[in-house]
This record gives sequence, C-alpha cells and structure tokens, in this order.
Amino acid sequence: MDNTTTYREAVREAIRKAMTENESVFLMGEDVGHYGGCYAVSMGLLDEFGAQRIIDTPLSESSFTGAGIGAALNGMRPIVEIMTVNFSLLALDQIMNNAATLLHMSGGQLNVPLVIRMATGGGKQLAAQHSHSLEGWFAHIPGLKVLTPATVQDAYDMVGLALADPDPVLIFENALLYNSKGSIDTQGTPVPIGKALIHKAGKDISIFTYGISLFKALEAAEALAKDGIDVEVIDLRSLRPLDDETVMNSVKKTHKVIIVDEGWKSGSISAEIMARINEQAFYELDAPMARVCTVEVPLPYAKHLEDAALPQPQKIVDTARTMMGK
Amino acid sequence: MDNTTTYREAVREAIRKAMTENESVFLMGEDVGHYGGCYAVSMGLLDEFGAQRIIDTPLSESSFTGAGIGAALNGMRPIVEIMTVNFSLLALDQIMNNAATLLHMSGGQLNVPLVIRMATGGGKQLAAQHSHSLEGWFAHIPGLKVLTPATVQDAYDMVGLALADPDPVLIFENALLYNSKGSIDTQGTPVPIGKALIHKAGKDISIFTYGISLFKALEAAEALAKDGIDVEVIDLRSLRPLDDETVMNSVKKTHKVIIVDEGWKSGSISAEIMARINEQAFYELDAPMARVCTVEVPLPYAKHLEDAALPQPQKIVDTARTMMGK
Amino acid sequence: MELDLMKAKEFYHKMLLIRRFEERCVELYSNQKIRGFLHLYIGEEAIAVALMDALTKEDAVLATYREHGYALARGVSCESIMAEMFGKVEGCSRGRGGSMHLFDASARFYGGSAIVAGALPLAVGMALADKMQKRNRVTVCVFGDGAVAEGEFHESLNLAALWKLPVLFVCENNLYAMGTALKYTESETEIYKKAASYKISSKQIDGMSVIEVAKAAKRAVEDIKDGNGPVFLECLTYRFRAHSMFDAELYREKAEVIEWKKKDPLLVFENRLKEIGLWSEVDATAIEDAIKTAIDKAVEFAENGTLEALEDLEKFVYSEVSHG
Amino acid sequence: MELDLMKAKEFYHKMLLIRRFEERCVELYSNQKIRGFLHLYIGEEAIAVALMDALTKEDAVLATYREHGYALARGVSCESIMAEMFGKVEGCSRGRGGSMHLFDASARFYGGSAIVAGALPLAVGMALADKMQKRNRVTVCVFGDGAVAEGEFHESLNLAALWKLPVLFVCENNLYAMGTALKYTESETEIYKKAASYKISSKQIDGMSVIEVAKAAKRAVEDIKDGNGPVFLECLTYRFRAHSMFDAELYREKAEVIEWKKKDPLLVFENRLKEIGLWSEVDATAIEDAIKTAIDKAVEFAENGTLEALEDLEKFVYSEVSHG
Ligand SMILES: Cc1ncc(C[n+]2csc(CCOP(=O)(O)OP(=O)(O)O)c2C)c(N)n1
Ligand SMILES: Cc1ncc(C[n+]2csc(CCOP(=O)(O)OP(=O)(O)O)c2C)c(N)n1
Ligand SMILES: [Mg+2]
Ligand SMILES: [Mg+2]
Repeated sequence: MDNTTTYREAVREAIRKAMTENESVFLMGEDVGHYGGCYAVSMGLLDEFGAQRIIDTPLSESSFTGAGIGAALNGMRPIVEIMTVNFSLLALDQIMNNAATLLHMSGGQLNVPLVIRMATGGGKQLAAQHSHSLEGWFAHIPGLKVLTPATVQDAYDMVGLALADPDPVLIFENALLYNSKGSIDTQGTPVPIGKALIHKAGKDISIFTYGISLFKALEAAEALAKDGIDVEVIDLRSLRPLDDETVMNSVKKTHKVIIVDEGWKSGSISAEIMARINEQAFYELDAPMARVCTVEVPLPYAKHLEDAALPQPQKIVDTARTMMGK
Repeated sequence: MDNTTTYREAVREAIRKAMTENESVFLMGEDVGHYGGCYAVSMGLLDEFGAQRIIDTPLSESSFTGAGIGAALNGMRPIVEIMTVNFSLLALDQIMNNAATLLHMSGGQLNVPLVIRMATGGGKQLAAQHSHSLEGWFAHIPGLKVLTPATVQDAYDMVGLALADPDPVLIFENALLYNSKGSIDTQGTPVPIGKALIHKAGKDISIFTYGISLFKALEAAEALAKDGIDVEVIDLRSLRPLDDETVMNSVKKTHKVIIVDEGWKSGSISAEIMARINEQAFYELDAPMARVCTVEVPLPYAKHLEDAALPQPQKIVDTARTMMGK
Repeated sequence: MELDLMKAKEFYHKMLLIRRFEERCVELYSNQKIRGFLHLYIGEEAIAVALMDALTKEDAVLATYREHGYALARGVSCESIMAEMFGKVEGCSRGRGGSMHLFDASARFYGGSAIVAGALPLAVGMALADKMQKRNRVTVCVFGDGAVAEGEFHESLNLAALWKLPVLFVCENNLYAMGTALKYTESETEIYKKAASYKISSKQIDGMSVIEVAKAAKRAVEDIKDGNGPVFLECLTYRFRAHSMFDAELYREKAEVIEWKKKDPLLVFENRLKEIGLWSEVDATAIEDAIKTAIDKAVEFAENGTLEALEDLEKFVYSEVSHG
Repeated sequence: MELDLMKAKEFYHKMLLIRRFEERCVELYSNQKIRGFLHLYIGEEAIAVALMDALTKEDAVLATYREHGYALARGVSCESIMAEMFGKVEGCSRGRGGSMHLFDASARFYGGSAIVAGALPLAVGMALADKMQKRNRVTVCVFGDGAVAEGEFHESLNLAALWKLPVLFVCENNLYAMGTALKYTESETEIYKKAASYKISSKQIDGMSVIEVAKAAKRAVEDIKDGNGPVFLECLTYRFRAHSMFDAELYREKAEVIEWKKKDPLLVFENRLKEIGLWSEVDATAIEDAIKTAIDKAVEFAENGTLEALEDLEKFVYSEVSHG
C-alpha cells in the first residue's frame, strides 16, 4: 500500500476500467470532456475514449439526466455526472418522477440502470448556492440508492458497484475529498452496497457517519481516546439502503449514540438513524442520542461562519464528553 | 357554526379577502384563471379581480415560481399556486437556491415575502407521479416555512398568516380535504405559525400528526377509546418551524408517542420528531416511539395497493394497541 | 402515400377502436370500475393511428397521460389496457400504473407519463442509445401544446438537434393545456416555428386527417432513418371531450367545439374514402361489431382479473437481483 | 449616441477600475485574502460599463457570479465589494455572499447569482411587479452563453415576451461555458436568433466596444420604457482569463486568446478616442492614480473590517419580525 492514489484518481480509474470492460458504459455531463471535469475527475478520458463516450453536455441538468434514464432504458449503462449537488435540484423531477419510479410504475418491466455521480458538500467558502449536502435528503426517495464514498477504496469500488446494479444509484463525492490519498485494491471483492463499515472499534459511544465526516469523527476519536473515551466510528457508506444491522449491533455494544451528518439538522439522515435506533434498539440506549449536523443556515461565505456552520471534530468531541459526563 | 363551508371555499375566501384588502396581493399559477383552478379553489376570482391579478401561467413551474420571488422582491405579495406538489420538483432550484436563501446570502437586505400554495397527497388513485406527500421533505430547508392546514379554519387562516409573513411560506393543501366541511371564524385572531394544537386531549399516548392524517388519527382515537386507550391527538399545523414545546409537554404527560405522517417513512418529518423527542424528552419515554407513515413505494394506482401504502386509521389503532400491550 | 383498401380498413378500424374503447371507459368510470384520472383522446385519433403506422416493431414510443390511443394503435392489447385501468395484475403495468401509465416493453411502448414534458429527455436518451449502438431506429415522443412552455422542451430539442438524434417529436396542438388556451401561454403560437429555431426540420400539419398525418409521419421516419437527425411535427387537433373527468369546460365556447367536431377524423376519413370510392368496400358494420366484441372481451377479462397480493406491494421498488 | 469628453472619461475610468480591481483580486486570492470561487470579468468590461450607463437609479440589475464589473459600474462602492470578498461585516452582503453574491439593495443591485440561468425568472418577476405597479422601470438581467441551454432561459423569455414585460436580457456570449465551447452546446449558435423565436426584439452586437454596447443599451432601454416589451442583446465578447481560479484552460488555443486580446475593450476604446481626437484630453495617468488610490483604500478598508460574531450565524435565515 503506497497511499499515493487520490480519491479523484480512484474515481477516474474506476470509470476507465468500466469503460474499457463494457462498451455500454459512457460518461456524460457538463465539462466532463474538453475541460477534463470540474474537479478534474475525468481528465484525460476524452482523449482515451473519444467524444462519443465522454460527452460534454450543455447546461441542461434536467434533460441530460433524463437522457441518462432514457439511454439506460435502451441498453446503455450511462454515468451521468451532475457537476455538483447544487445543480441536481434542476434534475429532481427526472430523478424522482422517472428514475426512481419507472420500475414500479411499469409493473416491473422497466428497470433503470443509471449511475448519477455528483460532488457534494460545503467547506470551500462557496456560499449558499454552492455548498449543499443533500445526500441524506435524497435518501428519502424509494427506488434510488444513495452512496457516499468516504475512502479512496470506496471512491473506486462504488463506481463499479453502482454500474453493476440494475437500478438507479446516486454517488455523492464530497469535493473536499478529491485530493485525499490512499491506496486501492483493484482485485478484491468490494464491500457491497448497503453494508456499513466499522472504521474504529470502541466500547463507549457509537458514532455513525459518512463521507467527509468520517474523518472528522476519526479525528475526534483520537482526541477522545486521550480522555479515555473509547468511541466506535462507523462509516455508513450507503444512506439508502441503510445498514440497520451494523447500526443496531454497535448500539447494543456501546449503548450511546452520536450521529455526524453534513446535512442541515432538521429532517436529515441523522434523524432517520435516530428514529430507527429508537424503533429497533430503544431499550439498549443509556442516554439520549445526539447529533452533530450542519447548522440550519444557507451556508455563508466567510470562513469563520462557514466553519461554525459545519460539523467539526471539536463539536464531536464536546458532544461525546457531555454524553460521558466529562 | 353551520359547518357548511368547504376547505376549498375557505382558501378561496382567504385569498379574496387578502386581494380585496391589499392591492399588492395577486395569484398566479397554471389554470388558476379561466379554468377556475385545478381543484376549483380560485373559481370565480378571475371575474372578480381580472386577468391582471389572477394570472394564468404557462406550464413553466421553475420560472413562474422564480417570477413570484422576483415580484416579492419588488414590492408585491404574490401567491404562487403550483398545481400539485408533484410538479414542485421542477421549481425546487428556485425554492431552495433563491427563495430560501436570498435573505441570508444578501446579509439581511432582501427578504422574500412569497406564498406558495400547492395541493399534496395520495389517496386518489393517481399513481406514482401524482401522489407525492413531500411537505415533510420540504421542511428540511432553512429559510422556508411549511404549513399544512388540516381544518377548514386553518385553510382560511393560513393564507392570511402566510401573506403577513415577511419570508417565503409554503402551504400544502391535501387535495382530499378540499371537499371537507367546517365553519370559519373570519374575525378571530388566528393561531400563529409555529403553534401546534391539541385536537383531543388524552393521557395514554400522544399522536403527532398533520394534514389529512389528523382525521385518520381522530378516527383511530375514537376506536381506541372503546378499548379504554385514551390518546392525545396533536395537529402540528406547521412542519417548519415545529412546535417543540407542545410536543414535549404532551410527551411528558403520556410518555408514549406515535407519529402519523403522509410522507415516505425513511427521512420524513416523523423521523425528525422522534429525533427531537429523543433529544429533549428522552427520559420521559416509557417505550419506543412508533410511526405510521407511507410505505416506501412509488404510489400504485390499484386502490387496494394504494390503501395499503398510505397511513390508515386501522394501522394507527394497531400500533397503539401494540404499544399498550393490548 | 398509397392508400389501398387494406390500409384504409386498418386506419378506420383503429380509429374507431380508440373511439369506442374510450366511450366504454367513460361508462366504466361512471360505474367506478376505472378510477384516478382518465384523459380521453376522442377527436385526436387520427394522429396516433397514423404515427404508429409509420413505425416498425423496433422503434420506440413515449406518450403522455392521454395515451390510450397510442397504446391501442401500437398494438398493446385491449385486454391488458382495460385490466390496467381496473387495477389488475393482468394489466399492462400490473395495475400499478392506471390510465396514465400504460407500459408494454414488448411493444417498445414506454408509457404513459404524467409529468408534462417529462418524457422528452427520456426520448432523447433512448435515441442517443440507438445512435451509439448504431441501430437504425426511431424514437417517437408525443406531447401536447402545453409541454412547449416547459424548460425540458427546450433542453430536449436542443440536445436532439445538437447530437442529430433519431427522434420524432410530435406535438398534439389541441389549443388548450387543461383550461388555458395557447394564446395565454406562448408568445409564439406557431409551435413548429419554435422547433425550427433549433434547426430541427419542422412542419405543421392537419392532425384531423389520418392521411395527412400518415404521409408526414412516413416521410419523417424515413428522413430520420436516413440519418438526418430529429424531425418535429405539429399536429393541429382538438379534444372533443373535457380535459379529464373533472372539467367543467368553462374556458371554451360550445360553438368552438361544434365547429371542430365537423372535422372529426372519423368523419373526415369516411368522406375521403367516399370521394376515392373505397368507402363502399369498408364494411363499417362488421368493424363496429368486431370492435364491440373486442371491447366486451376486454371488459370481461379485466373484471375477471386478479388483484395483486398485498405482500407484493413493495415488489418492483428495486429489481429482484438488486441489493436494495 | 453623442460621446462627449465627460462620458469618454467616465467610460474609460470605469473600465479601467474594473480591470485594476480584478487584477488586485487575483493577488489577494494568491495571498488567501479572498477565497471561494473568483470569476474574473477581465476582457468583458465594456458591456457592464455601457449597460449600467443606460440605466437610472430606479432600474434594477441582476447578474451572475461574474459580476464584479456590474457591481462597480452600478456604483456599489469598491470598499464594500472588497470587504465582501474578505468576508467582513462591512461587505455589501455582510460577508455572507463573497465574490459570487454581491448585493446592494440601495443600488437596486440584486446579485450575484451562482446558479446558471437562475436569475432570469427573478428578473421576469421584478419586471412583472413594475408593470403591475405601473412604474416605468427596466430590469436588466445578464447571463452567459451557457445559460441559453437551460430550461429557465426558455421559460423566462417566453413569460417576458408573452406578458410584454420591461426586461432587458443581456447575453454575454464569450464563446465558452467553463470549458465547453458554444458549438458543443447549442444547435443554433447565433443566440440572438433564439430570442427572436420568442418574438423578442433581439440583436447581436460587438461586446468589445463600449460605444456600440452603450448605443444599443440606450436604445433598448428607451424601447422598453416606451412599453414595447422585452429586448434581448447578445454581446460578443471574450474572457481573457481562466473561468475561475482553478482552470487549466485546456479547451482553448492560446492563439485564440491572443487574437481576442487585440480587441481588448480598453485598447479599442483608446484607439477610438484617438481617432476622434479625445484621447489627448483623457488624463490616463491621473485616472490610473485615482483608481490605484481607490483600490488601496478598499483593501485597507476590507482588512480593517470586522468579522461577524458567531452568535449571529443564524441571523437572517428569517426576518427579525418573522415567526420563524
Ligand atoms: C409539469 C406538470 N405541470 C402540470 C401538470 C398538470 N397538467 C396535467 S395535463 C395538463 C395540461 C397539458 O396540456 P397539453 O400539454 O396541451 O396536453 P393535452 O392535455 O392538451 O393533451 C396540466 C397542466 C402536469 N401533469 N405536469
Ligand atoms: C445550473 C448550473 N449548472 C452548472 C453550474 C456550474 N457552472 C458555473 S459557471 C458555468 C459556465 C457558465 O458559462 P456561461 O453561462 O457562458 O458564463 P461565463 O462563465 O462564460 O460568463 C458552469 C457550468 C452552475 N453554476 N449552475
Ligand atoms: Mg393541449
Ligand atoms: Mg460563457
């Protein structure tokens, strides 16, 4: 393991592999071709695969997403890149009313093997219209799967998992992770969709999280270890389906819960996880569950305000200490 | 109280009153004029106020919603009718990235006094693209207020409350309620936004709900009363802001909670309410909270399937009985 | 286009089938056998029949919530359509779709879409897939005049033109979107001109004449299959009935409806056949009878259909092999 | 249009101010004083300066994330813009907006919008409000060539034309949307023709010539104020710099950039003034000096500005009087 592969390269490599192995796979989205991708994920792929398979689209989020659905219905395996989640709102009708619905509504006739990738998250001082974290919100929609790769390995694996799935899969790549480094195993069997992973075992508190918050939680875990608080950090990996089993097993072990979530607090995935733990493991709880989410504001530009709005390791530490009465 | 006013008439009367009293108020949306409104809410208003103030729009949800924002920024008090919530997905970018955001993003300079009304809900066998209940999902968005009138009085009052508010307010009118009847007090002081109402006091279980589910809960309450189970039924009225105080007070009284919610279960407002009770009243709980939500499927056409998917009084009864160990 | 007797009979039969099928639907709606929204195609039958005639089995069709006529003309069986509207498992969408969501993958009939303009991007994508896979097929996408105002109309036409995709866009301009007349919704009411502004080959035709539509459709499909990119047809037509079952029709004059009924596509076609001397050979009574029998059978089939088991409610949210 | 010396000086001064202001922004970005996205207007200054000249204080302006030039030309103070980019309370959006979201209600400058085409519907609504209130004002809405592909472009142009609203639509066609050339995104690359298809009075002009834009803008505003409905101007222009600070510019040839730099609006204007004999009276050095002083002052102001208190993070999510 040389830890020199970036998250960006991992996604690119996975796309390259899929396109090499399967003629039906293609990539389409704004600036994926000549520009090389807004976050340089697809850099070089246009030269490698040509403009027929690396398709620069006009700014027409609703229609190129819908075109992805149509192409998926008609034998292709499209990867649609929506530049960032902020623009996915323009495509929501296609995603909810078509992609998520067609299989059921057609009585099982029409599955939609579509992969939609998008960058997500705040923290780059891009202000209110460019800093959404809506992955938890998308997880409300039946018919979709919602993946949130945090590690370089998952950045790689999830492209393949999503393409192998017969149904629409959304992959949310936190833009701050693109430069993060790790190593990838390209030969192993990927951890399947719907399976959470314990990143650090612990006995005092379970921290459930995903995406970039995983690293915030791990950082907090280190600090807490110094206080003698031994937290378990679990990467949910997939927000729909959620891995209830892994969640409940952890709760049974620690009896205390913190959820760290990049979404706005009210109505985000953290609430859903709390609801499920309440439903499935209520009597295991020793204390109220807590959550560290994004403050409910349109994200501000100024760095100190943005930092204050987003989940931070220190907030996790404080929350854990309070929970342990320290 | 003669109980002969329909919910539809209540909304119409409130719009008429507002338009009569305030020249800046106008109504715009698809088929609000010549057709008389998809659900006949605005029937007659075109004749009364003319085509300058009752504006039939083209099918352009994103742009006429955005135009509502612009008009609100420029001195008007628009009521935008999005025919049904199902089409609001097309306008989500305007709602989230502009209406909900402008005040904060402009540092307090630009408030958006916009009212958006839309029909919501399933139960009319309209199938997967026409049966959404997304009010709880919209409540995730900071900067918005989300109202869900259940009673004829609230159908009336909430139009006025929303128009008096300086910020964007969404009103979700369950389409099955338009024919429901009641009486309206047009002189009293309306219960403010953000205040929940106890519709039936009780001591055994708190049922929190809103919109059409209020009546399902009340029906269940009657049946449960026969079993000697005395439930408290609370109409949340507003999903954003939520009335935590009324919720927690009820929990302190009954120590048991059921939430009835027309949205898909995962990630809906029911989860948020559970999360808040966990956070604010955990030690008051005698048992796991339960929720009766819509099953996580695109709503099917066939009546028996649709009925099975939606919350029903019997499911509430069964849930309450299980909770009471009966 | 040559109009031989066989084709004449077929056109007449199909148009009448749609007419009678929907008339029966109205009855069944009153009897509460059919529920939800029911949008009738009566008055517009010529378009679906002529368009479907221009296609091969490999071509694909996407329509709106007003799509009974397309499903029937495409050859989806009366039985499975009726059973669908009865909400039965034997329905072409297993009773999950209803009137607005008829699907038949084997007929390459892709719905049945209830979001105005929502199928246009899908059609673009299907055509893109055909082009990428070098299959010489057409995707036909039908929509109303109301769809023209939606952003997706614009985006989709641009994509199709830009990428020279094999799509046939068909706008059924019946002058109203629900109760809103075209003049209240478009600054340019000549819809075909809008399509032309995307450099799409575009034409306005008489949608009440099955012959004229058939001619235009045939030429359009040929053009597309020759690799010349998308074609747009604006068909002028009129719905004789209300928008749906809940429409008081306050927005149009009775006289206008009466005027248009004179152009009833069945009537127009009958007269034309009389002119060219073919009508006498069309056995209209036999066709009526055959249609009646077929519809009776469909109703019986639907009545006798089965209801999906409640345990299967969540089936098809994800594919069976899926991890969901 | 008469170009007197005063106007000439003003135009030159404003264009140079924008140029120098943004050059300083680049430095400040390298020094990490400015963060987030920073989109430079360098090369396109003529458009903002000329357009803003055509407006009165009562008119309204909506721009994109590439809006420094508009804010400056509209008279929003250098200080408050710079403070905004430093994230300070003294910024024109209290530091909440940054480079992409400059607002100044007192200047009727409505942003600063970072969703491509997202401001067009707002402009339609503002103009609707003016029309309803019988105020004779214009709303100017600026956007790039990339916005033309979005559904909202189409919907908004249709609404404005249909309702004859007092909007001036201005497309800054700089040939690229980020790294995607216009030819890859539009089947019709003559953008003004698209606007014409909505029956909007529409024109393509040289966006590198402040005089030509000023003429066209003046006429357009007059036309609109005469009650003739919306006008559309396509301004041909070019951005000399990268799309944002993170752009390797792989998608265009150096030679193309060099070619366009010959049309630098400052250069073009200087040459024109020389031709008509006004240049000698424009004291360019004095203007440079004044601008330098102003920018220095702005930077100092921004440096000395205050950071919003963390307790106020949630302020302005709702209005203070609101029940939220
Ligand atoms: C996006 C969207 N907005 C609104 C509606 C409600 N609606 C259903 S049909 C219709 C009118 C459509 O008219 P047109 O496209 O002309 O088709 P027609 O019904 O005349 O065949 C409307 C407004 C919808 N289904 N989808
Ligand atoms: C709806 C939406 N999609 C994508 C983006 C990302 N994006 C920002 S600027 C831009 C290019 C816009 O180009 P153009 O409209 O020509 O303006 P220019 O930057 O050339 O001035 C893109 C794709 C966005 N901001 N909004
Ligand atoms: Mg129509
Ligand atoms: Mg551009």
